[in-house]
Order: sequence, then structure tokens, then C-alpha cells
Amino acid sequence: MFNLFKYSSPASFYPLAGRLAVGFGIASVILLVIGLYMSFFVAPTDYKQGEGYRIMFIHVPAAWMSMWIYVVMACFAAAGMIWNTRLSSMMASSLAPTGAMFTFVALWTGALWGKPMWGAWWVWDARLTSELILLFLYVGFMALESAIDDPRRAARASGLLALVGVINVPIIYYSVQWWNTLHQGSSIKVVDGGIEASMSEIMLWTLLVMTFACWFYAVAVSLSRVRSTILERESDAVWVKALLKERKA
Amino acid sequence: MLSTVKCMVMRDLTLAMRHRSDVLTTVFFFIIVVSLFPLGVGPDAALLKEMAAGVVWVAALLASMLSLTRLFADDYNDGTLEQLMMVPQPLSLIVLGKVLAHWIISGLPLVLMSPLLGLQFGLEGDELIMLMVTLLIGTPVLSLLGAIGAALTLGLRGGGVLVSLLVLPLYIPVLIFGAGAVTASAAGMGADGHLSLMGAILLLALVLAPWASAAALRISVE
Amino acid sequence: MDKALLEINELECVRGDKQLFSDLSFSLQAGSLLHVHGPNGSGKTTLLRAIAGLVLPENGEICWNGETTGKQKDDFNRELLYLGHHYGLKFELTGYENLKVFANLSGADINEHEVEAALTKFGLAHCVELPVKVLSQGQKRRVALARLLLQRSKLWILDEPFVALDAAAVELLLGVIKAHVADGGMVILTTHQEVAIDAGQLQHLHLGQQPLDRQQAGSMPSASVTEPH
Amino acid sequence: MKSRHKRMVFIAVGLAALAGAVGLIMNALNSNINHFFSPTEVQADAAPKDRSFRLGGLVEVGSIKREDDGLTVHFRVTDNAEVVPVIYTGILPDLFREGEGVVAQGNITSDGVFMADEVLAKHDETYMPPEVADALAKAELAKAEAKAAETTGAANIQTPVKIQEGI
Repeated sequence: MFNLFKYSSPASFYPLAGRLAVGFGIASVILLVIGLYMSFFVAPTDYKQGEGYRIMFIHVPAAWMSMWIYVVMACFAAAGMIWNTRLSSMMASSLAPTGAMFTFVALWTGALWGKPMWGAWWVWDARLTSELILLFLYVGFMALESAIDDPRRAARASGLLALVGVINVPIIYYSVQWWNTLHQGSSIKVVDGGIEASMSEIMLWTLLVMTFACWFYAVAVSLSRVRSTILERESDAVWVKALLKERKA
Repeated sequence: MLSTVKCMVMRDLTLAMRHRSDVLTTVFFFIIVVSLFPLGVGPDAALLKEMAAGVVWVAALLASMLSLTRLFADDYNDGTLEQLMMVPQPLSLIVLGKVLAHWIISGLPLVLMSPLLGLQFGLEGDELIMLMVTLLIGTPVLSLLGAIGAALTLGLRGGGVLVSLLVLPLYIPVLIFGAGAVTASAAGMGADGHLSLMGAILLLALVLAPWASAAALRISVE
Repeated sequence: MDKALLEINELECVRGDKQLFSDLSFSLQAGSLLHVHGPNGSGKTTLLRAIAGLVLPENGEICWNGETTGKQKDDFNRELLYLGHHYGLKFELTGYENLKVFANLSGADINEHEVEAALTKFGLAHCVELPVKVLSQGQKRRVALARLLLQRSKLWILDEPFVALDAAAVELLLGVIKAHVADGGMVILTTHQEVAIDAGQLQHLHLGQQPLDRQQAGSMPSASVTEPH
Repeated sequence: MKSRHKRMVFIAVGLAALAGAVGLIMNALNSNINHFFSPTEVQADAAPKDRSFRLGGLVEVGSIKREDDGLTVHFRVTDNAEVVPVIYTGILPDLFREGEGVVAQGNITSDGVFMADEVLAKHDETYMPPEVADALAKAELAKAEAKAAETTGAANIQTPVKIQEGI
């Protein structure tokens, strides 16, 4: 059995995070190359939108990741607040910049897609507005964390904010169903326990490959970010000093 | 439990009455911001009428924001906040009392002023009533959600700017449905949907916000 | 009377990245007074605030009546009175209004006569109806201290209570503390002033003897408790 | 005991508020906050006369007419029940086609013509290669023919039926 508790201390998590980050980084690059090739050359032209629809292969994974990372971040924040574990709070704060980046990408690619198809860069419909709020929440999280000097207070305060903001995620997800918006509905739906996609199989595969590429990228980047946070926060600890001495030698 | 809330409301209202100028500042800020719009966009009656709900709502948002930083800061500075955290009552009730007082001081005057400002923008009868109703439901939400931000940023340098960064995104739904209700009713459609959504937001905020603010205060006072 | 009401087990507190103390354990029973000593920055105030529930300790637990205080916050708070560096008073309110608010929130119903009696005891007979802001520093401190007489709390935590008090007031406060301890109450206090405190079972706690690295901590105690004599 | 009692009251109040909120949200979803009006609503005078609003529906097949300047377009928006004529001057989005979804922002004139300031195309969440779309359309056609043949089977009419799928 994999012992989770062994790795919940920063000292033993640090080397593990290093190995995982490299693994996920390589996997994400490979998937990204395959995914991009499939997006541009393998996936067929759409019957209605022509070639323009291909932006979906970056837009949809980015939008998914923006919401998913927020949920994961809030879970880490909650764990950090409930069990007072330093590592969870560090994970939460290292996920935030990646989440904000994906939100930003989702909004921008959405605008680039919207202009030719809808005829507008931006419309104030429920999906777009709630995604914009998500970006603000990420920014607020990072701003609050950096404004507080005491790391413990910073982690707990920003964690609480992350938990408050979680209410926005289902609103983003269901906005296209609840309101009659300009934004189209989800192409992949869970219907009667099974998953139903209203796109051709090869398009779906391309989308999935790109999603996993983004996902692994997020894992790799936030793990390497958490490593530097660990070094920074634990700079007084004996093992960090030993490690730094070792590196210098 | 109700006596706790009542005691806090009375205390904060007494304090506000001894500092009446603070209350007036918020109201005048509201009036000035609303009055700036016709000067900025020009006196086109049709345009102003269309904008009215949005302008009054945004101004209410900003005015409520302005008074937020003081919600806990005074008590924090003179040490009464930590004393309040050590009374044998749930902290969330104390927060609820303070928020209620904050609304009476800074939200209610805006609700009462709004018809007057609506008239400036050419709103009539039903629209004015709808504007008041939405503000009546919406401004308590502003105070409740704002309390979370105020509690999180307590004692931080640049807390005022930070509080707006944290709280304004949370205000967006209230703004959309509040201004939307007025526009919808002016367009002759029912505003039921908007009003019930605002009611739902108010109920949720009433339950969750004092609890979240209390947690935030415990973190910040440490 | 031998049962310990307040128990501190392996308490560790951290400020920023700096560890103030760790593995701190002691217990206090009814009718005793704990005098906390230590240089500036040794964590005296943090310890008192941690016991009062204002600071979340990094490790360890604080038990009242055999249960952690966090689980019975309301019950513990009813027994607790903490007076810190701040007066905890609203300057715009009168002494009476200030005291009344806290009495109401503690569930105690007090009338003007009781408040007057308490303030008179601290030599502030004429100040009941004056806003606190017009009083001097020492007088403000006394108004805050009047809460000791009005709220019947068992555990008093006093952080530097003698600051800004004149000799007569110091004597007066000492008398109040002694009476409280003799009555089966408990007091935890810090002070930099040379005050001869001797009441009930007297314990001393010395903080900050060895500054420690976080990783080396654990076995070595950074604080010592002298048993009651 | 007392604090447990208090907690029960808290939980009860919380649940009651939650139930109330859910009820209100359901009510709101039922009353459907409109982001745009359908032609039926416009013809029933539900849309505002004196201010700008959004009109949503499908571009009626065969209704698009361009004026000589190449920029002004006349078309009709339908919801398969009622029809509203629209006039728009400007560049149209790629997906603006007959039979496709459209959302237009503008005012309605006294003679019932919608003067659009902005025209947006609404597309659905279906993506497929053109061949598949063709095949699907053919299958649809065949199905409809079979149906037509069935209903008019007795008359034995063989003329192909041109299907105009509305949505």
C-alpha cells in the first residue's frame, strides 16, 4: 500500500514531487505534440464551422482545467484548514497561478472563437460572465495570499476565500443549461450513466488527448512550484540546510 | 440567541449615532456617484432612463464597499473585537449583529434615497418601486458578503483596495439580477425570476456569510 | 480540590516561521496563580492568547475540565476573562455602556448600581456616565479592570495588568486578585513590574530559556515550570 | 447540553434557509429569465416597444435578401410559429446562414420591422465532418421519404419530398 501519510511531510514529499514533476512534464509534452498534430491534421473539418472549430481543442481543455483546478485547489485549502497541514496549503497556493492561466486562456481562445462564429469577441452571457468571475477569484486568492506576511495566516485566509468561491464552479458549469445563453451547451454529457458526445469519435479523442496534456502540464508545473515553496518556507529546517549544502558541494 | 444579535446591533448603532458624519459620508458618496453619470454621458433622457438601474446599483455597490473597511477595523484596533470573540456566544451571531447594524447604517439610507435618484433619471412609478425593492433585497447581501472580505483583510496594509478585489467579484450576481429586475419590469416583463434569485442569494448569504466571516475573523485576529 | 481544571499538553506555538515554544505542559487547579516570566519575544503574550483561544496553537491541546477548549468554546468562554494590552473599550461609549455590553453578552444581567459599585471600588465613582475617551490612561485601564468584579469568571488571564496604574491602584488590583484566588478562582498573569505577588498556590513559568531550531526541538524543553511551594 | 441545543437551532435555521433558497431558485428557473425574445413573444406584444431588446430564433430559409450596397441585409427570424422581419446593416458572422440560430439586438419599429444593431450567430454543440453531416441528412431524408411513402402509400406517389429541417 502506498503510504500517504509518509508523504504528507514536506521533507519526504520534496524528492517525490521532484520525480513526479519530471514524469508528468515529459508525459504532457508527448501528449501535447500528439494532441496538436491530431488537432491540426487528423481531426476532420467541421460541417458547419469549417476549420475555425479547431480552436475548440485548446479552448475546451483550458475551460475544463480552469474549473477543475479551482475545485482541487479548494479541496487542498480545506484539508489544510481542517488538519492544519502545511503541505496542503502550499499545494493550494501553487495551483492558483496555473488555474488563473487556464482561465485566461479559456477566455481568450473563447473570444477568438466567438468573433468569427458568433460575430462578437465578447457577450455578457452567463457562461462568459461566470468564467470571468472565476478569473477574479483566482486573482483575489493570489492577491490576498501575497498581502499577508505571516505564512500561516496567509494560507488560512486565502484558503477560506477559495472555499467561498467554490460556489461559482457549478454556476459556470450549469449556466448553459439554466439560462438560455448564446454559448452552446456541453458536447459531452453524462446521460443515464453513460457518456454521450455530440461530436465524431476522432474529434473526441483529440479533445481527450489535449485535455490530458493540459492536466499533466498543470500537475507538473504546480509540483515544481510547490518544491520551491517548500524550500522557501522550510529554509530553517535541518534537511533543507543539508540539501543546500549538498548542492553547493 | 436573538438577544446577542440585538445587543450587537444596538451597540453599533449607538456608536454610529455618536459619529453621525460617517453615515452621511456614505449617503453623499452614493448621491454624488449617481449624479456624475448624467454629467459624463450627457443629458439624453432615453439613454439615462435605460441606464438608471445599472447606475444606481453600481453606485450602491461602491458606497457599501466604501464603508466596509470600517466594519471590523475600529473594533480590531481598540481590542474590543478580541473581547467579543471571547464572550460565551457564537461568533457568527456577533458578526450577524454587526452586519445588520452596518446595513442599517449604510444600506438602508441608500434604499430610501434611491427613488429620488431614480426620478433624476426619469424612472416612473412601478420602476421606482422595483428599484427600491431590489435594493432592499440586495443591499443586505452586499453587507453580508462584504463582511467576509472585510474580515479577511483586517489589519493588512492596503486593505481597502484588497477588499474591493475580493468582494466585487462576489457582488456581480447581485448586481446582474438587481439591475436586471428593474430593466425587465421596465420592459413590461415580469421580474419574478430575478427577484426570486435575489431572495435565494439573500437566504444563502444570511446563513453562510456570518459563519465564513467568523472563521475569517479568527484567522485575522490571531 | 486537587483536580486540575486547566491542563496544557505539549503546546507548541509558532509566529511567522519562528517557533516560540514547544512541548509546554503544565496544569492549574482551582485557587492557584500562575506567574509567567520571560524576556520580550519569548512568547508570553502568545501563550496567554493561545489559552484564551485567540491563537491557534501549532500543536498540543488546552483542556478545561478534561475537554479541549475548542470543543466547548461557549462553556469555556463563560469561565474566562482575558485582559490584554488593549483596553477593549469603546472610547465613544461611557464606562457603564461599555461594561453593560459585555455583561449582556456574557449572559449576566447587571444594573447601574453594580457597575457603580465596581467602578467605585477602583476609585472611579464619578466616571459612570462619562465617555471613556475623556478619561486618563490609568482610568481607562481601571474601567477595563472593573469587568473582573462584574463578570463572575473563574479563570482570569491578565497580560501586563499593572501597566499605567499608580501605586494605590496596583495595591487595589493585587487585593482583588488575592481575593479571587482565595475564593477558588484561577489567575494567569504576566508583568514586568516588580510586584510582590503571593496568593494561593503560586506557580512560576519561565519561557524562552533556550532559543531553539524547529527540527532540534522536541526533547529539550524550552520552558520550565516550578511546582507550587 | 445548552450548547448542543444551540447547535440544533443553528442547523434547523440553516436547513430552513437552504430549503427556502432552493425553492426560490426553482421558481426562478421556471419563470425563465429571458436573455432574448422569441418571434412569438414579439408578435404577442410581450417585447418592449420603446427600448432595445434581443430577438432570438432561426433565420427563415429563403428569406435572406441583400441590398445593392452589399451591406444591408433583409431576413426573417422564425421560431417555427411566428415570423419577424429584420433589417441589418453591417458585417455578418460566418455562421449566419439560412436555417441557423441567430440573436439580434435592436428595436422594433411601429410597422413591426426589427431594426438590428448587432447580429450574432448561435451555434449548437454538435461537431462532425461534412461527409457525416451529408450522410446524416441523407438518412434523415430517406426516413422522411419512407414515412411519406407510408402515409401516402395507397396513392403510390413517388415524387421525392424536399425536406426543410427547421432546427
